[in-house]
Amino acid sequence: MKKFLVDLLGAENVRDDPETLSKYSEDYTEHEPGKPDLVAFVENAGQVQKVVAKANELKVPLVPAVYRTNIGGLCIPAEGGVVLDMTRMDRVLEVNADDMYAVIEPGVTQQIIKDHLAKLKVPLTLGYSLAPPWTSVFANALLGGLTNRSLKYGDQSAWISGLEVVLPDGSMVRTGSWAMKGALPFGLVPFPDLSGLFVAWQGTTGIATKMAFQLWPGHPLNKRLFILTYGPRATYEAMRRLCRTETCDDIGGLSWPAGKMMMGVKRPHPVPQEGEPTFFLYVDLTAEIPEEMAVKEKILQSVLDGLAGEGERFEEPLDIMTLLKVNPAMGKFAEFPTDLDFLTDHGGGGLTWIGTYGPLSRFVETAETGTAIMVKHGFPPMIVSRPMRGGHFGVLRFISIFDKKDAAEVAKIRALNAELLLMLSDRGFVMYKTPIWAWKELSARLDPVMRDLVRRVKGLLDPNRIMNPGRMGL
Amino acid sequence: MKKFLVDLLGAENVRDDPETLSKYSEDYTEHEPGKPDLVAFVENAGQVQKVVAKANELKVPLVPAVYRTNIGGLCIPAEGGVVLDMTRMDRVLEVNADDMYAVIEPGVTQQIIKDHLAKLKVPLTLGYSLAPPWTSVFANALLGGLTNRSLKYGDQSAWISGLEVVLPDGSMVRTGSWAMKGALPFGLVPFPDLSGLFVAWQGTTGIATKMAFQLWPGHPLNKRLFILTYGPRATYEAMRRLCRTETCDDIGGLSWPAGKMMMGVKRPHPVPQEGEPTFFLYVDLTAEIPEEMAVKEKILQSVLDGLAGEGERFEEPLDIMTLLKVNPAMGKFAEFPTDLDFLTDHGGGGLTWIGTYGPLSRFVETAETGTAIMVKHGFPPMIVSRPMRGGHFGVLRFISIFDKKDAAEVAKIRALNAELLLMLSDRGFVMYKTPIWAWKELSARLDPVMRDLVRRVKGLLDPNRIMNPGRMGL
Amino acid sequence: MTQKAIERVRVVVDQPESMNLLGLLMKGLLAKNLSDDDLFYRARAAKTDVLVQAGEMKVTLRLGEGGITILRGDAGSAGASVAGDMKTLLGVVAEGKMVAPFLSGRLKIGGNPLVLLRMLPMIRAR
Amino acid sequence: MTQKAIERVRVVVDQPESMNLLGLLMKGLLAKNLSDDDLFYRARAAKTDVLVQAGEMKVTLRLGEGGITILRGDAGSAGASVAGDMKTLLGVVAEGKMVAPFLSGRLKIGGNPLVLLRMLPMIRAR
Repeated sequence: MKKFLVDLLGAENVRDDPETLSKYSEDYTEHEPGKPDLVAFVENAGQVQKVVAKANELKVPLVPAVYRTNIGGLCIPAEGGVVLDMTRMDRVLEVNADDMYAVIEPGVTQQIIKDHLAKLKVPLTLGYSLAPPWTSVFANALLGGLTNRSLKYGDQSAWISGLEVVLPDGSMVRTGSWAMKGALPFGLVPFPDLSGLFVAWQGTTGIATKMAFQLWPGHPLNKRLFILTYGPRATYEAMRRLCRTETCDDIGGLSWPAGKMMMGVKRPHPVPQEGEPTFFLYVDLTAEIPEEMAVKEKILQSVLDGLAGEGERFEEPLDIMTLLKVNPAMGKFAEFPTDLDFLTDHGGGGLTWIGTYGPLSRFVETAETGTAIMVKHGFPPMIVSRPMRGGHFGVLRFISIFDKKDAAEVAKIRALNAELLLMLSDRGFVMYKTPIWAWKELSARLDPVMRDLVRRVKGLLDPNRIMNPGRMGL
Repeated sequence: MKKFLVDLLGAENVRDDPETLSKYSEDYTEHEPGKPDLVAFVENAGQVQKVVAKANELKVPLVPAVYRTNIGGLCIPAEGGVVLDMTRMDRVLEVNADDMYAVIEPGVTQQIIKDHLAKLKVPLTLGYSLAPPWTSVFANALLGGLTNRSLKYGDQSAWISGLEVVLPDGSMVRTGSWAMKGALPFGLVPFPDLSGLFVAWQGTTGIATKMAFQLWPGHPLNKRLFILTYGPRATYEAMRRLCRTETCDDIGGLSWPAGKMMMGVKRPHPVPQEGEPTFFLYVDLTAEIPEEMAVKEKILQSVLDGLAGEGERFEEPLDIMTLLKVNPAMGKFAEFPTDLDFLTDHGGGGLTWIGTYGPLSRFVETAETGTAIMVKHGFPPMIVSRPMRGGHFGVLRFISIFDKKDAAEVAKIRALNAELLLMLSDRGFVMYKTPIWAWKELSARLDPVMRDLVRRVKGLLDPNRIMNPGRMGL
Repeated sequence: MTQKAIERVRVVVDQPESMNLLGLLMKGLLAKNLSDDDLFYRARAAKTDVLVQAGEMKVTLRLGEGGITILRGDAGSAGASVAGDMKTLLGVVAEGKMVAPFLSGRLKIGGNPLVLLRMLPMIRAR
Repeated sequence: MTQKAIERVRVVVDQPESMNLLGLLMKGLLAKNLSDDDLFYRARAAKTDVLVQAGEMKVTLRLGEGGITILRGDAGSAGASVAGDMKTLLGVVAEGKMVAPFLSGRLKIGGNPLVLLRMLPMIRAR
C-alpha cells in the first residue's frame, strides 16, 4: 500500500514517521489512542478514488480525516490502516448566489467559507458551529452537527443538497438532484435519495469528496442579546416559548461555567457562587428594517415578562456589544466562528463532551440531573444547549476539560462521561458524533431490525470492510 | 393468496369483483390502466406484516395505497398482484404538543389531522397540500410532496421525524431517533438514518405503517394576500426577493387559468385576455402581534415597490377576505385544505400534471417556455408554483384537465406531458411523484452509479421483487 | 343564493372561455347579490349598460329582460362607466368606498352619476 | 492593555475559581482600563474599598499598593458602595449612565459619593 501511495501522491505526502503517526493516533479526548500505519495527504477526488480502489483490493482500512476537531475519537483508527488526510482539499468550488448554495471540498473550514462569501460580497451566510475557525464545515454537516442557525434550518446535515461520494469500490456517485444530468444540486428530493447512506455514518460507507450545501439570506440588521437567568426552568422554558414565536435566529443556553472559563478561570468551582445567575440565554435576532428588530425585541421581552410573572428570574437582555465594552473576553461570543482557546489551550490539553440531541420538554430535568452528576465527579457543570429545527429537538451537551497527562483525571473523566451517557440515554437523548465506547451503549438500545439493516447496508457497500472499520460496531 | 387474505382479513375485506378491480386499475390521469388481481383492506400494522410475509413467500406483488389522490398512476399495479388498501388505518395515534409532533397512520387525511388538532386545542398546525381534504398526509410526506408551509419547512418529507416500516420480509423497523429504545421520534439525526430508503421510493422498498411528523407553531394573526401581477418576471422575481426577507409563511404563484377555472370556466381560452393580469401571487403572513403583521406587510410592499421601480407591474395586495366578499368562489383559496372540485369534477374526469422541483433562478424562462408548449397543444397554461425550503428550490407544476373518454384528447395530453417533461428535464427540473412513463426519461438522465445503487438497495431489501414492482424501473 | 333567485334573475357570462378575470369576479358577485332581485330591478330602471374597468380589463354589464349579461370589453353601449385600479374598484365593491377614491382621482366615473348610484347597490358585496 | 500597564498596575482576582461572574466581568474591565494608570492612582486616593453589587452578586474592590484585588462578596471594609440590577450597573460601566438611574432609584449608592466619583472613571468602559 505504501508503495502505491508514494507512486500516486509522492513520497512527501505519505508519512509513517513516529511523530506523525503519534499525532494521528489521538485527539483532544480521553479516547484510547489508535495508531495508523500510514498517513496520506490527498489533493483531489481522483486521488481518493484511486486510493480507495487500491485499499479495497488489498483490504486495507481507510480512515478519512480533515482537521480532526470533531472530537470523540472519530478519526482515530480502530484497526490501523491509512488515515486519508483531505485537509488540503479546501476549495470552495462554486457559490451560486441566485439559488443560494455552495459546492465545497472536505477541507473547507468555517473561516475559509466565511472569507470567501465576504470576498464575493454575496448577501448570503451560513451558520457556524461552536468550534474554532479551522473546523471543517463539510465534516460537521456529514456528521449531523449543529450551527448557530440550526434553530431555523435544522442540524447541518439538513443543509446538504447534494453529495459526491467515492464508494468503497472506488466508483463515484452523486446524490440528490445532483444525480440528475443537467440539474443543479438544489435539494435531496424528489428522488429516492441515498444521501442517508453517507450522512452520520462516520466514514464507514464511503468518502464524500464534494458537498453542495445551502446558504441562507443575510439580513442587514443583527443583534445578539445575552439574558442572565436563574436556573434551568427559567432558561429552557424561555427557550421553548421563544421557539414558538418563530422570531429568533438562534437561542443558546449556556451554564455559568462557560462564562467563567471564557473569562479566564481555568477550573471554576463546581458549585455556583451565591446570588449569581446560573445560565445565560443568548439570542440572535436579525431584521430587514429597524421596525422589524423592534418588534422582535418586544416579543422577546413579552415572553420573559410572562415567565417573570410565573416567578422565574431573569436579568434584562444585554446587548453583546455592551458586554464586549465591559469585558473584551466576551468578544469570543460576539462573532462566529470563534476561537475557543479557553477550552483547547488550558494546559491540560484534554477536552471532551457528551453531546446529545433530545426533546426540549425534557431539558430542565435532564440538565439538573447532569449538573448533579458533574458536580459529584468534581467537574464544573458546563452545559451548552440550543433548540434546533424550530424547537422540535435540541442539543444538550456536557463539556469538560481535563489534564490528559493525569491518568487519575482521565479515569475520572471516563467515569463521568459514562454516567452522563447512561443518564441521557435513559431520558431518550441520543448522542451525536458518537465515540466507539459510547456506540456500544447506544447500540444495545437500538431497534434490532434497524441495527441489522445498518449492518446489511454496510455489507452491501463495503463487503471488504475497508471503510473506517470498527466504528459504530461495523 | 386469496384464501390467506380471506382467512386473515375476512371475506368482506378481500375483493376481486370486476367493479372494484376496475376502480383500482386507474386514477384521474392518462396513465395506462393496470388491473390488480385482488384488493385487500387492512386495519392495522400486524395485518400488514402478515400479508407482506405471505406475499414474500408466494412472490405476489403488493401495491400499497390509501386514497389514490397522489395521482400519476402511483397506485396502479404495473404487474398485477394485490392492492393493499390502508385507507382504514386512519388514526392519529399521538399528538405531542410539547415537542410538536404527531404520530399518524397512513389513512390520516388532511381533514382528519386538522380536525384532530382543533379538537385538542393545541396551538400547533401543519401545512396542507393543494389537494382535497381527503388526501393522505402520510402519502404526501412519503412521496416528497409539498404543502403551504414548504417555503418555511421544506417538502413534506423533511417533516418526517420517524417511520415505522414493514420490510419486504415482513419484519418491522423504526427509523430516526425512534429506533432508539425510550427515545421520542424527535428527528432523523444523529444516527445513520435509513428513512431515505423508504421516502420517495413509491412503495418499492417497504410499507410504512406509522409516521411521526413535525407540527409547527400556529400564530394568532394570519393574513392571506393576493397580488395580481403581469407576467412571469414580475411574479418570480417578487417571489425570490420575498424569500430573501424570510418574512412570508408561503408564497404561491398561479397563472391566470387557475383563477378562471376556480371561478367556473371549464376550459379557458389558452391565451389571456387583453389587459388582464397573467399571474397571481398569494402570500401568507402570520404574526404574534399586530405590529409584527404591519412590519411584514411593509416589507412585502417595499419588495413590490422596488420591482415596480424596475418596470414590473403589480396590482396592490388584496386581502383574500375582501376577494371572498366579492366572489365566493375565492373561498377555495381562503382556507386549506380545499375542495378542488373545479379540477376534479368537470365532467371529463381527467386531471394530470407535470410537477417538478427546480431552482427559482430558472422559473421565468421555464414558465414562459412551458406556457408556449401548453398553448401550442391547445390547453390553457395552468401553472402552480411555490418556493420551498426558504427558496432553495421550488415547485413548478403544469396542470391540465381533460376528457378521459375522448381518446383523441388523451393522446393530446400524452403528447403535451411528454413535451413538458423533456423541456423541464432539459432545464434541470426534476419531476416528483413520477409516473412510470416519466421515470424512463428521468432514469436515462440519472447518474448511472446512483441508478445502480438504487437497484442494489432494492435487491437487498426486496430480493423477491414483491414491492410495487415495475415502478421507477425496479 | 336561493333557488328562487336563480329562477328569476339570470347572470350570464358571454363567451365564458374568453371572459377576463374582472368579468368572472363580477359574475360571482352579481349572482350572489341578485338573490335579492329588487336590486336588479332598481338598477335596470336606469335603462343603460354600464362599463366597468379595472386596470386595463373592461367588461360591459348589460341589464336585460331576464337578467344580466356580462360582455367582455367595451361594448360601446354604456351610458355610465366606472374605472380604477383593481384595489380601488374592489374597495367600491367590497366596502362601498366610492366618494373618497373619486375625490382623490383614483376612481374615475363617466356618464350619468345617477345611473351609477342606481347600480351601486347591485355591485356592492354584502 | 499594553505591556507597560501590566507591569505597573496589577488586577488580581482573589480565589478566581470561586469568584462570581460580576468579579470576573470587573476584572476584564479593570485590566483594560488600568493601562491608563492615572485612573488607578486617582481612585486610590479615595483610600477605601468599594463594594459593587449587581443583582445579588457582590464584590469588593480593594485598591492597594501595586494594584487592585477583587474580593468575592462584601469584605466589610468598603467606604462606598454602588448597587443595582445587572443592566443598570452595566449602564454605569458601559455608558457612564449614573445620574438618571440614581434619581429613579434603580441605582443605589452608599457611603461617600465623592469616593464613587473618584472611582467612576476607573470602572467606566471606554
